Amino acid sequence: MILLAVKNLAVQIPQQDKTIHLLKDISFTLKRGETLAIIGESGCGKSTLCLSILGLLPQHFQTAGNLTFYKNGVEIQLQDQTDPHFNNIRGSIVSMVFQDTLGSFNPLFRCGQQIIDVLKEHVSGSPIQNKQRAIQLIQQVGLNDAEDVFNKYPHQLSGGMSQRVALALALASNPDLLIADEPASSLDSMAKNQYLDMLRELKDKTNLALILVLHDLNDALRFSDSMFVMYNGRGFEYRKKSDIQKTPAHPYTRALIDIQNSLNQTRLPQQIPGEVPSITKLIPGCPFHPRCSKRSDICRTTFPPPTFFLNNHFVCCHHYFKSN
Amino acid sequence: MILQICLLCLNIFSLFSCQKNHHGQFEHSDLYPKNQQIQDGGTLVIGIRAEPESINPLFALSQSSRNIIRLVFSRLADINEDLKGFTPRLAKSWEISTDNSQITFHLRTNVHWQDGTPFTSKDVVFTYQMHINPVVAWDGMAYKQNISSVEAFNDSTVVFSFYENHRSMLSDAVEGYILPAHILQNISPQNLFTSDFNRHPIGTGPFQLNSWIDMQTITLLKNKRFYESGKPHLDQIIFRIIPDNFNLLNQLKAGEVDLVESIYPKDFQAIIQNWNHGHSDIRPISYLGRRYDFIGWNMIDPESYRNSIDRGESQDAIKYNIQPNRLFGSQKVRAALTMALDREAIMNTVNFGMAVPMNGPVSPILPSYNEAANIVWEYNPQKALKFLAEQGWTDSDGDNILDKNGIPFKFEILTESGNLLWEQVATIVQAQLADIGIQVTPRFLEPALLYGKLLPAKDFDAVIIGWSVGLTPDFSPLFHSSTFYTPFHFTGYYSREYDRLDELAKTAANDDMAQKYYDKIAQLLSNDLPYTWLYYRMECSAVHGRFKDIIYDRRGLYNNPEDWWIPLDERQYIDKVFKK
Amino acid sequence: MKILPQKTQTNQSMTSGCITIGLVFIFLLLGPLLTPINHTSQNLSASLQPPSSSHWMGTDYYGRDVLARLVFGGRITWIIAIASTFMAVNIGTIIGLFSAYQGGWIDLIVMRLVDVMLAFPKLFVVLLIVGLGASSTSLLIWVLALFSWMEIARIVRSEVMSQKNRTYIKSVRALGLRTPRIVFIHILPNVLGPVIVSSVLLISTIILVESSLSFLGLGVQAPSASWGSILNDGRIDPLGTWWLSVPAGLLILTTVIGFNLIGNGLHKQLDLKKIV
Amino acid sequence: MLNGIIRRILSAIPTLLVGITLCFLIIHLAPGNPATRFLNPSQTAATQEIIRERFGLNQSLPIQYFHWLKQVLFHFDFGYSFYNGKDCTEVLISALGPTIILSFWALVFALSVGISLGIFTALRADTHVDRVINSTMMIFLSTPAFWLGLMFIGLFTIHLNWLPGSHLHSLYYDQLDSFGQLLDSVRHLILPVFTLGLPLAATVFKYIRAGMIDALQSDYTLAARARGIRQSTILWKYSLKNSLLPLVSLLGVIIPALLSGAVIVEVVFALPGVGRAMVTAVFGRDYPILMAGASLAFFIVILFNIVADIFYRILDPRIRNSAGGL
Repeated sequence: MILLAVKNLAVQIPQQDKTIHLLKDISFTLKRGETLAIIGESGCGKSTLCLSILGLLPQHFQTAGNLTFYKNGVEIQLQDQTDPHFNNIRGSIVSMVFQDTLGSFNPLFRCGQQIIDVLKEHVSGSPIQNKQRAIQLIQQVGLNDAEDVFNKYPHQLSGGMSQRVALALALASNPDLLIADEPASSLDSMAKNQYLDMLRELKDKTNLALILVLHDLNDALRFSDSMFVMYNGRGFEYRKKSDIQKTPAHPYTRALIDIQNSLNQTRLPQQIPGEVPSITKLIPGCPFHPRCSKRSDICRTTFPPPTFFLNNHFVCCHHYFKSN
Repeated sequence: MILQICLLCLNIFSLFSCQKNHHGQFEHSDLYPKNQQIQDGGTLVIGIRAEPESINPLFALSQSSRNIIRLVFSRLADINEDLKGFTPRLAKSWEISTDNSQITFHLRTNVHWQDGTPFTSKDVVFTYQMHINPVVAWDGMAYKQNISSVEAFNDSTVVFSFYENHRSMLSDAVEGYILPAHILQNISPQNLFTSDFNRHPIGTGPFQLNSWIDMQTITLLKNKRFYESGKPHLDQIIFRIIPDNFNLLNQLKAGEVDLVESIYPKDFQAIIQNWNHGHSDIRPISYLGRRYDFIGWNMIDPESYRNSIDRGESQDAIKYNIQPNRLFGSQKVRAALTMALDREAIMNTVNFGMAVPMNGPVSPILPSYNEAANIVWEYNPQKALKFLAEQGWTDSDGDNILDKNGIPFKFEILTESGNLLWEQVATIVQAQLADIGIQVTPRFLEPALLYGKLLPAKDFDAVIIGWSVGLTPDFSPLFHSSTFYTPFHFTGYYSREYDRLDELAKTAANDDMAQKYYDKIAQLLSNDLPYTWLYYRMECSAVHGRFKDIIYDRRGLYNNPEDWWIPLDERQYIDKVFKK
Repeated sequence: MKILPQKTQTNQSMTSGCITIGLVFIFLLLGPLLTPINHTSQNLSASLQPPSSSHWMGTDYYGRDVLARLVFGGRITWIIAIASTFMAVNIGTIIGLFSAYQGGWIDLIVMRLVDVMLAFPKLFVVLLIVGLGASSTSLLIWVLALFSWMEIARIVRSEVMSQKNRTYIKSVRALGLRTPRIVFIHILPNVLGPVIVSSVLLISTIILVESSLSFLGLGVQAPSASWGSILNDGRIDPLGTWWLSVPAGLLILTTVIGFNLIGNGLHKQLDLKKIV
Repeated sequence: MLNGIIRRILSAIPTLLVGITLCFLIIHLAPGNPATRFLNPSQTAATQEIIRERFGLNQSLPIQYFHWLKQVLFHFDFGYSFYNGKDCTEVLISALGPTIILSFWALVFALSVGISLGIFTALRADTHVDRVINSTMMIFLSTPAFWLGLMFIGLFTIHLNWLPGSHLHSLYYDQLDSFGQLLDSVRHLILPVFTLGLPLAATVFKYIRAGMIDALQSDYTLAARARGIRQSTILWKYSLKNSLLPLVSLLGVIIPALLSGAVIVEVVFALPGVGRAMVTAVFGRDYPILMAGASLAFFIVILFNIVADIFYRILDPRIRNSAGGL
C-alpha cells in the first residue's frame, strides 16, 4: 500500500543574478513498511529533500512539484511552503530524526518534557498516561534506565543515548513515515549497527515506512528495501536494492558499488575520478559527465530522460540501453 | 553684622522700601485698599529650590530654612523698616537702664508654644544659653559677645546685661529666635544637630509645621494659638521643593506655585512684561536686597604667604615678609583693571537692569551709605592703558598681550561653578580685559574647593563672588589686619589707616560720628580697590496677585506673613480643595 | 543545513553608520568655515536670539554664536570620547592580556577587580569623582577611561584564553618563542576584531556619560563647552530656546547612533559570535 | 546548586568590601572640605574645631574609615548627614521608595515593550515593519535620557499641558479619593517612567529580538517543527525561554544602568529619589550620605548580579548541573 508519492519535486533559491537549483525533478513512491535509502555524496541535496517533504525549508526557498500522502489522501502542492496541510502531516504522518541529534533538542528542557510535548500535540491522554507513554517510548528505543533518562537534560546524554532519545521523540507522535538523516553517523560502527538493527526491528513491529539518508552504501545495502541515488540535486537511479546490488544501471551507482566491493574484498579501493560538483555551479547536461567514463557528446548538453521500470523506478542515463 | 558666603542670608534690612519709580520698570500694585474687609482662609504655595536643611534656628543656614523659621518661630522684637525702631513680638515692651548697661524685656503673657505649653522667661534665658554654647556653634554667636548675662526676673520679665555701651545693644539682644526650653533642655547640646526637633519644630510663630515629605513638600498650618488675635489669615503655607529653575518658573506660570524668590533677572523681565500687559496674575516684586558681587584681587604673593604660614609667623609679618602680588599688588594696576571693565554693561547684561551700580564697600541699603564718599573709577580703557603703562605693562612684543620684563599679563579668574550670574560675569570680564591686552582664563570651581581651599590659602589671582550683607557696616573680617589669616580676608589687604578708621567707626558714640568714619572708610577702600565692586543686586521675586498686604522692603519678603490674605472672590481651586 | 547558501546581505548598518559619522566629522572639521565667528566672542546685546542669517543657529545667553559653539563643543565631546576610549582600550587590552596569560592567582585577582569595577554604577561613581574633584577635562578623560576598561579586559581575556590552547599557539610555543612575542605577534592580532567592535561601541557609551555629566553641570566646565553643556544652557527653556537644546541633542543622538551602527556593522562584518 | 549559590554570595562579600573602601577613599581624598558650609566670619577657631568634631572630620582617615565600617557592620548605622543631621539610613530609605517605584515601572515598561516588540519583529525579520521598529529602537538606545526628559517636559508639560513634569504627587493629593490618587500618581509617573524606560526597552528589545531570531533559526526549533509541535508552543514555550536567557544575564547590566538613569531622571523630574539625594550630596559634600548611597548602590548591583546568576542557573540546566559552576 502506497504511503507517499513524491512527484517532480524541485527546490531552488532565487538570487539577484542567478538561481541556484538545489533539487530538480525528484520523484519516488513509498509503501508502508518500506525502507527507502537515499544515497549520495555530501552536498547532493539529501537534507534539502528531507526538509522539503516536511515543508520546513526556509521561506526564501522556492519549491515546485507535489507530495501525496495516501493515508488521508492529502495532496500537497509544493509551490506553497506554507501549505496548511503540512501542519497535519508533520509529526502525525511524517517525523524526522536529524543528523545532529543533540542540536535538535531544546537545551533548556528535560528529555521527558520534550517527549511529552510531542505526545500532547498528537496523542490525547492524561498527564500520567503521557508520562507512562514517554517512558515506554524511551524503553522502546533500547534505553534501560528510562526513568532516569526521562529526567535528564539533553546535554547530559551520551552520543548513543541522544541518538536513541531523538528517535523516541520522533516516534512519540506515532508517525507512519520516519525520515532519518544520516542516522547514527556520529557513532562507531558497532553502535551504529546496533542502532540500525533496532530501527529495523521497530519498523517491522509497527509497519513503519523509513527514509534513511545515508552516504555509506554498505548501510544502504544492508538496511533498505529500495534505493534512491542522488547526484547534484538530481535522482540518477531509483530501484529495488537487490536490483541495484546486482545490476547497477547508472555509471555513478556502479562506481559506488565497485568501491564498496573493493572495500569488502580488501582490495585497494577504486575511486571515482574528479570532484563532487558544487550545488551552486550549474553543470549543463548530465552533471556526472565530467567524471563519467562513458560520457558522449549528448551527455554534455542534455540531461538524460528517465527510463522507467516497474513501480515508478527509473534510471537517468543516456547510455543505459547501450550498456545493456 | 555678618558677612556670609554663598547667599546664606540673615534677615534683610533695607532702606529704600519701594524701588518702583526709581527704575520705572514696572508698576507696583499698591497695598489692598485698607477699607476692605480682610477674609481668612486660603493656601499659599511657595516654590523653593533646595530642601531646607533644618527648621531649627540654631542650625539653619539656607534662605528657605530661614524663611520657614520666620513663619514658625518668633523673636522678642522685629526691626522696623526704618532700621532704627523695633516692633514688639514676644516682648511687649522693654526699657534700657539709665547707665545703658541693661535692657529689661517685658514678655507677653498670652503666648503658648505650638504644643500648648505656655511661653515664659525661662525660654528666653535658655535660648541665650544655647546661643552662646560653643558646642552648638550657632552662626550668630558674634551678636551675643557684648552680652554679659541674661536673667529671668520673673516669668514675664527678662534682663539682658551688657559689657559695653554699644549702639547695637537692642538689636544684639533681640537677635535670634526664641526656642522652647521645655523641649530642648532634655536634649544634650551635642545631640541637638541630629535631634528630631530640627524636623518637627515647635515654635510660637503664626504657622506651625504640619508635615514634611522628603524632597517634596513642607506644609505649614495656621497656628490657632498665635498670640496676635485674629491672625494669621491664611490657612496654610506649602513649600514645594522644585530644584530645577525652569520647572519652578513653569509651575509659577501654571499657577501651581504662588511665590518664588530669587528669580533670574532675565526670567523676571518676562514676568514684568506679562504683568504690565495684564497677561498674567503673577505680580513681580523687586527690592534692593543684601547681595552684591565683586572681583576680589589677590594683593599678596601666594608663595610668600605660604612660606609665612609655614614659618608660623605672626600677623606682624605681614608688614615685612609677605611680597605684594606681582600683578595686583599695585593700586594702579587694580585701578586700571577697574577702569578697563565696563561695569555698567556687565551689570545690565547679567542683571537685565535689576541691579544698581556699586563703587565702594558700604551697601546702599544701609543708613551709613553715602555715594558721594566713594571714588568712582569710570569705564575708561585709554586711561587704564595709561595706568598700566606707568606700571611698566606695555605690549612690547606686539602679540596684543601686555607684558613687563618679558612676562605677559595673564591671570586666572576664579568663580563658583553653577552660579549662572558669576559665570557670565567671568566670561564678560575675560572678553573685556582681552580688549586692552590682558589674557584672563576663567575657571569655575566647586564651592567647596573655592571657599574651602583656594581662598583660605590665598592661592589664586582673582575671584568673582558676592557677599550677603547684614544690618550694620562691618568690614573687619574682610579688610582688618586682625583677621588677616582668616578665610574671609582672602585679598590680603593691609592698611594701617583702615585699621584705625575701622576701630573708630565701631566705637563711635553716636550714628553721626560713625557716619564720618564710614565715609572715610568708603573713600579709602574705593581708592585702594582690594575689590572691584561690580553691582548691588535687586531681589527679584514674584507672587500671585491674589495675595494682599504683602509688605516687602529691604528687610525682605517675610515681614508680615501673618497679615497676608486672599479676598474671597479671588480664591482659586487650591484655596478651596484643602479640607480643614 | 549549513550547506545551504544564505541569502546574501549587504552590510547596511556599516554603510549608514559610516555615512552618519562621516557627516558629523565633516561638520566638526569644516564647521568653522560655516561661521566666521569665534565660539567665545560675545555680543551681549544679541542674547538668546533665534536663528537668523547672521547666526545660523541663533545665539546663547551671552550672545555667542551657537553654531560655533556646537562645532567647538562637538570637538571637545569627540576628543573626550575618543581619548578616554583609547585609554580604556589600552588599559583593558593590557590587563586582559596580562591576566589571561599569567593565569593563576593574578588572573583571579584581576578578574575580581573587574567584578568590583563593573559593580560600580558608572554614572554614579564618575559623578562622585568628577563632582568632588576639580572638574577639568583631563580628569574627566581619566575617570571615564578608568571606569570603562573592564569590558575590553574581559573580552581580551576570554579571547586569549580560547586562543591560548589552540594548536597554532602550541606549535609556536614548541618553536621556542617567548611569551611576550607569542602574545603580541600571535594572539593580539586575533583578539583585535572583538576589541575594535567593543571600543567603537564604547565611544557611544562614553559620549552619553560625558554629556549626562556636562548636563548635570559636572563635566566639561564653562567657558569651554561640550554638547551636553550646551544642552544645559538650553535647559532654561527647552522649547523656547530650541536652538540651544534641539540641535545639541540631535548631534549627540546622531553621533551615538552612528558609532553604534558602525559597531554593529563591524560585528557583522567580522562575523563575531557573541560580544555582550 | 544551593552550594553554588552560597559560594556565589560569599564571593560577593570581598567585592562589596573592596568597592566600598574604594568609594571611601575617593570621597574622603577629594579636594574640598565639607565643613566649609558652616564657615562664618564670626566663628572662632574653637567653634570651627567643634564643627569638625561634630562630623568626626578631626580624626585621621583610617580611624574615620574603621569607625564608619564598625558602625555599619555592627549597628547598621551609616551616621548622620552633614547637611541636616538626619540619619542617613532614614534619608536613604525614604529616598529609596520613589527610586524603586520609578525603576520598577520603568523595568516593567521596558520588559513588556522590549519583549513584545522583540518577538513581534523577530517573527517578521527583514520586513518593513521590522526595519521601522528596529531603527526606532536604535534611536531610543542612543538618546541621552536627560534630553528625552527635557523634550518630554517641553512638549507634554509646557506646550500641551497634558502631564505634570515634576514631583510624585499633586499638592492636593491627600484631598483626592483613592481613584483620584491613583490617577494622580499615574499621571506623575508617565513621563519619568517613559524617559527611564525607553532606552531600557530598546536594550531589552535588541537582546530579545536577536535571541528570538537565533532561537527560531536554531536546529532544535526546526526539529520541534518536524515533530509537529504547534507554532504557538514553539514560540511561547521553547523560543521565548531560550531568548530570555541572555536577558537574564543582562539583568546584571540593566540594574546599574537603571540606577544611573534614575539619577538623571530624578534630577530632571524633581523626584525625591536616591539619585537626586546623591547629586545633592555631591554638591554639598555630604560624606555620610554619599557613603551610604554608594554602599546601597553597590549592594543593589551585586545583589542583582547574584539574582541574575541564580535565575540563569534555574533557567539554564547546562550551568546548573556543571560542577561548581560560575
